[in-house]
Amino acid sequence: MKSKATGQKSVAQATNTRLDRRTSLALYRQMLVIRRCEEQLARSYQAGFIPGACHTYIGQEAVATGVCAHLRPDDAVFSTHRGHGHALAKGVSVRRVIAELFGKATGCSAGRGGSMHLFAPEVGMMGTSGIVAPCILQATGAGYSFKLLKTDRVGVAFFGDGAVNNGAFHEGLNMAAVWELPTLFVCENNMYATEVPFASATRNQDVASRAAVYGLPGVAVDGNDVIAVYKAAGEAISRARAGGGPTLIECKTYRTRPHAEGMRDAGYRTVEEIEAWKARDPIPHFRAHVMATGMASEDECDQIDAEVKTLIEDGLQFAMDSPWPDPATALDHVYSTGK
Amino acid sequence: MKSKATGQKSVAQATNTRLDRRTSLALYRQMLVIRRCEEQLARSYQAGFIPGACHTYIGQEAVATGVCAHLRPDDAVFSTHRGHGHALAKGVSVRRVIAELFGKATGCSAGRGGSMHLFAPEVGMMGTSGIVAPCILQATGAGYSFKLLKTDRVGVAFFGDGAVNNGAFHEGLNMAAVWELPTLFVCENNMYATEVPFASATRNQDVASRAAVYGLPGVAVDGNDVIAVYKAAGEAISRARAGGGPTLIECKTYRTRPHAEGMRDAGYRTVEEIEAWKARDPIPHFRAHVMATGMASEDECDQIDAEVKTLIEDGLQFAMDSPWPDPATALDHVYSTGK
Amino acid sequence: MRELTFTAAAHEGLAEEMASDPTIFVVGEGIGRRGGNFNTTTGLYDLYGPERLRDTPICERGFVGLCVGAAMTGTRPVVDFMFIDFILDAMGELINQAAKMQYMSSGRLKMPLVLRGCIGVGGASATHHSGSYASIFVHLPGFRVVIPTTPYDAKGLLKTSIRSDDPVLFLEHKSLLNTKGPVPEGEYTVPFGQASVCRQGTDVTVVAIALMVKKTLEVCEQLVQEGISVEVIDPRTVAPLDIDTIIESVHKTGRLLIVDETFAPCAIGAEVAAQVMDRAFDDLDAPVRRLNGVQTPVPYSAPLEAAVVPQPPAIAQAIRDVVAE
Amino acid sequence: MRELTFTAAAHEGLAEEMASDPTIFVVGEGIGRRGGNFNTTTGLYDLYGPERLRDTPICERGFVGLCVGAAMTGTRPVVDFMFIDFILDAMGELINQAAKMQYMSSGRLKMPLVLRGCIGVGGASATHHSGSYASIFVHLPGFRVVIPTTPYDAKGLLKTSIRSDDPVLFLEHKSLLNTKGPVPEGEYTVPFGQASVCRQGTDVTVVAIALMVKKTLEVCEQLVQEGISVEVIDPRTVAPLDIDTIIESVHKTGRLLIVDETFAPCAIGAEVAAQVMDRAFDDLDAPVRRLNGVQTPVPYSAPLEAAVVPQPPAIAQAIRDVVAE
Ligand SMILES: Cc1ncc(C[n+]2csc(CCOP(=O)(O)OP(=O)(O)O)c2C)c(N)n1
Ligand SMILES: Cc1ncc(C[n+]2csc(CCOP(=O)(O)OP(=O)(O)O)c2C)c(N)n1
Ligand SMILES: [Mg+2]
Ligand SMILES: [Mg+2]
Repeated sequence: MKSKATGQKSVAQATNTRLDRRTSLALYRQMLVIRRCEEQLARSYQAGFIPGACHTYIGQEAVATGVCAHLRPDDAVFSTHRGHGHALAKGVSVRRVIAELFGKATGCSAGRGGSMHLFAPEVGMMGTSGIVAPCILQATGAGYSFKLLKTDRVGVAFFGDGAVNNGAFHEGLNMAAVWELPTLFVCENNMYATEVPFASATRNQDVASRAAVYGLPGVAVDGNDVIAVYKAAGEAISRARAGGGPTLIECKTYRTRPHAEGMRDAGYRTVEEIEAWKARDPIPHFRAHVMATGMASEDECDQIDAEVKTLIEDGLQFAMDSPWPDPATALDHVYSTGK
Repeated sequence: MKSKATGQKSVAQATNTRLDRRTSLALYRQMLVIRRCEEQLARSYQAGFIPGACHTYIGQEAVATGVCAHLRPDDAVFSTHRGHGHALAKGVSVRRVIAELFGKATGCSAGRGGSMHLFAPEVGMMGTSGIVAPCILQATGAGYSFKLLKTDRVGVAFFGDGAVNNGAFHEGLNMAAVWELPTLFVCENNMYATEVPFASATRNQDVASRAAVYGLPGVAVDGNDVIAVYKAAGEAISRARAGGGPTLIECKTYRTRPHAEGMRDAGYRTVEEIEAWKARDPIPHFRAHVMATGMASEDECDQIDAEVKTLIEDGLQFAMDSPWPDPATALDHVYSTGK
Repeated sequence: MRELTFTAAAHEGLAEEMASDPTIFVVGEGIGRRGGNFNTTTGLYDLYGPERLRDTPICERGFVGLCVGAAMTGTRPVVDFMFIDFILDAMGELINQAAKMQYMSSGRLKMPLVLRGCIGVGGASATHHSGSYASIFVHLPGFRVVIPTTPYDAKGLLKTSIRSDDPVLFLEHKSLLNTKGPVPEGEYTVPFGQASVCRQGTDVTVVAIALMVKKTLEVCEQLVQEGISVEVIDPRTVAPLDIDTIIESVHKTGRLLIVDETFAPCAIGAEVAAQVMDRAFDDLDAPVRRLNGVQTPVPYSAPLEAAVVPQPPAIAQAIRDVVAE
Repeated sequence: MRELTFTAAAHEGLAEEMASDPTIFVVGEGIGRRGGNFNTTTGLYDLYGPERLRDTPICERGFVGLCVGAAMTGTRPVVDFMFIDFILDAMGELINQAAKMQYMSSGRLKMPLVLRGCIGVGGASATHHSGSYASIFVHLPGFRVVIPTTPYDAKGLLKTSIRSDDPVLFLEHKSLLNTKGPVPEGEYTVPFGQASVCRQGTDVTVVAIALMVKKTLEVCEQLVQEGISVEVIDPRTVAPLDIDTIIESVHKTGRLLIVDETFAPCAIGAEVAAQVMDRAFDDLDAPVRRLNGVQTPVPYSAPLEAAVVPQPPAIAQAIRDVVAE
């Protein structure tokens, strides 16, 4: 069993690890797609195009990016209310994400879901959820299927610190450990559940340490360091594919925007804290790393930035132009038989 | 925080601790009352006087006895399907326990409950439960009340190893720890949940070790050693009364009869295992200790045995003679207003 | 009389009860300093601190179970679910524990437990934040189920709920929270089991639930123009249900429609229909009709969301249809 | 034809399906080597091992959530709850997750999930082992609810349940488990949504649920002596509900009684009554009546237990009363 200490050591290693150019640029690009898409969604929310909730992933992009870089379309991701980043990183197009938040028929959930219900099983995005914690159990179940079916596919749950004190965490991790399921548990510990600090919800804020209780490896990584996440997830996913069972990865990170658009940003946390984390923004940090290591020039990075800008503009236009769902379809697919 | 190691040391200490004569005889008597009452219930079950389930506590008497010896009637105990021993130790009379299992109007639940629903709030027996695990949360809630009401009362949950992998364990212990509630969690680890071995339900069978995860003290004791249980519970309850918060005590013990009367005893466990534990029977062991330490002579012990025998015979006769509940009362007390 | 919003009126009820009874405490996520996602507890933390305004981890089952134990031992918990959808993880603690403790203890235990949260379809809340679930708690013994629709009732019924020794579901439709209405200054309560006849009429009785009361009242004037006089009844509490008031009205009108945005099967409308048939069959000039939301999870997008719950034109049409029979 | 018990017939159905589809697995407590508290899986562990007969920790929410995820990813879980009462901790996973996945994914996901367990009052099981809860799942969209009453139906409907891509509640009344009945040797299934007319009659229709089918049939001969001819309908699946068969019968008899041991409010009886009134008002010669268990937790002691559910004399009397109106 890997100890937390080992896990932390692997962070240190990770930042020294050099990824190849191709991987690096892909990670950079993916984080930027998420960031720009979220920024666009925040603007669209303010402009009134998003009728429901909108929880952005800004500040946490390194997590989804670093983990999903190892996943294939037939691996299964189960996510939360803060799931845009997971969906994008798992391969859902910007078009279909924006269109979904707009409530359009072309959205990845055909307008049925919005921000908290992004479904694209064709690329292994098995859904985000408006309820905290079920994703943990469902990813465990995906692991169960993949083991029973004798494949090397993996199930991945993304969840916040808020889910850690929920019974589903306890039950899910225990079952995954005792049955050695190919499941990856990714906790994005951003220190708050809405406005309630993690510190007031538990005496033990060290999430990775909890893995040992169930008998699975627990690793804590800097969730704002995409290389660290990439490295830890890579190890865990290889182990899972090889039959080595589940892993818990705690990514220590921060959301720099309010819990949801339209909510207040501070009050429950200090402006200094927010600023300190903004200074640790995973994207410029990694961009600088990419350039410093000579993997890409500033021009090349700018080029990616421009492509991403176009991609988001295209996605927005697509969402704007898309039709509304037909009310006559409101009753479709409640049952498998159609009725 | 007390470590598990400390906890185990306190076991060792405990067996060397000499209790006073009065306490010792009370513990002996209490264990014997439970044992003889259970034996009677088993016989009555076979004779057809108990229409529903009957889960005996035989082999585990030291746990309820050692813990409840420290409790006052205004402390609150919440228990499980295997709760006869807890009820008796908390002060419910043999008469009312036997009558309840017989389904008589004079039973502690007026015949409404049977084996799995023993209620006597007037002595702090807040109920046994046919559902595994809610007792953990309810005892946490009692702790919440007692703290809010600024009393020194404590809430106590008894539960089996089977409840440990349930989300209620996780949620309850976390809340009790973070809010420092006067609650005692007593896990009776008898190694099986019905016929499923604890070893196949989790990779971590060391229940006491789990306390650290939530930031509360965890202690493992020999649950067949009433002195060890008495000592550990005493410390934990004093701490709780003094505002020092909750404790988890794991009592390693064994049920020597089937899960419930009428079920098979072996098949899922070996006869050797059962016999080995029978050899560790808490009652003769403690009787020998009492005599060896000169606290009571064999005659005095025999005298207690005889009193207990009479008590059980009286309880049985009482149950036999008691009336059935009046069907016209079946709808009473669904609501506080009576309607 | 002064006007308050539904939220402000309910808040006042909670604040008054907490001031007079120190054994009341509230648990929920963000109900401490934050004052609640729906401003249910604004300002109370400053008065009463964390023990009585307890921010919880996200463990609905856990804190409901805790509150069950607390209610058994001398305190009076109020669970603030924010959205009532989050109650589902706590169903075991409610159905098998809270609802049965008084019965199993032959009344020696009480269960003063309030379970409050927002219900209803609206505002693109999507399928995990649009539930109601009232009918489930009506089905099962042991619960009181309160669905106020005016600020006056919100305050008066919340006070009654907090004082009740039974587990009470207090369900607040999110589209009613900002509606205003008269609320007197002084102390008052509204009892359980008394329906309110919101509008007198002679041709047809409409029993409407939650937001549907407002939507039904909106179409009544139009129907008067058409010569249809509608009596509108808001049960206010669906357990206990004031069936007498409904039957009295049906005795007068001979026709009954139940409008409820939740799912039809085995719901309040079916229960009212069955009871009215049972007790007033001969009064009925036409079959009792129901108008419900459609049998599907609640979708997000506006055109879909609007299609799954009764809208005023559909309500008006359903009333016309019942009258035409 | 050979006779099997209800349990043996259902077991055969499960065994056949597991033999033909390796993606089916069962989870539950003691369903591995032990073969299930109610012998639901006897012998299957030896054939298929722990991965397909999975003994679980006592974490109903957890293993139901696991099965939801499994059903989304290519396998076909069967959850064996032993007693259906234990389903309550998993309500969130069922109502908000299992029942909504197909809808939210516009049919791209399937949810082949069977939830089986024993229901019903009897044998001094007391309040935590006597529940039914069918009406809750009928109320909510997304579920199939199956309540077989004969060995033939138990096998045929379990096979249909396992093959269904919807979440199915498969509810087995514990007092029916040992009843015997004919079961053919060869392959067959029983479709959802087809009621069975267990007894033909002309004076009154009785729709009975679960054990009440048997109890009702027991009194029919006596009633014939009294000149009352009873038609007894067993819906077999209550979601979907075969209302057409019921209405056809009421068209003939003009009278309807629903007998269900579970709580009356917002239950299947109310739904049947409301639908029959809605669609066959003019056929009714008397109001539809319901006979249900009383609205209380289930007590343990025999005299109390017998008092809370309909017994044959009460059923006979309710039938006489409906006919007399
Ligand atoms: C079961 C449940 N309870 C409450 C909520 C309301 N809620 C939505 S998000 C949230 C906080 C989640 O915090 P965390 O898991 O840390 O994720 P983060 O928002 O920080 O990404 C809460 C309480 C919910 N969605 N589900
Ligand atoms: C929630 C729930 N699931 C399943 C059961 C069925 N059941 C009754 S006792 C039991 C085993 C309990 O084991 P444990 O907690 O170790 O207590 P023990 O019987 O060993 O004293 C089970 C599974 C139940 N009562 N409640
Ligand atoms: Mg968080
Ligand atoms: Mg055990």
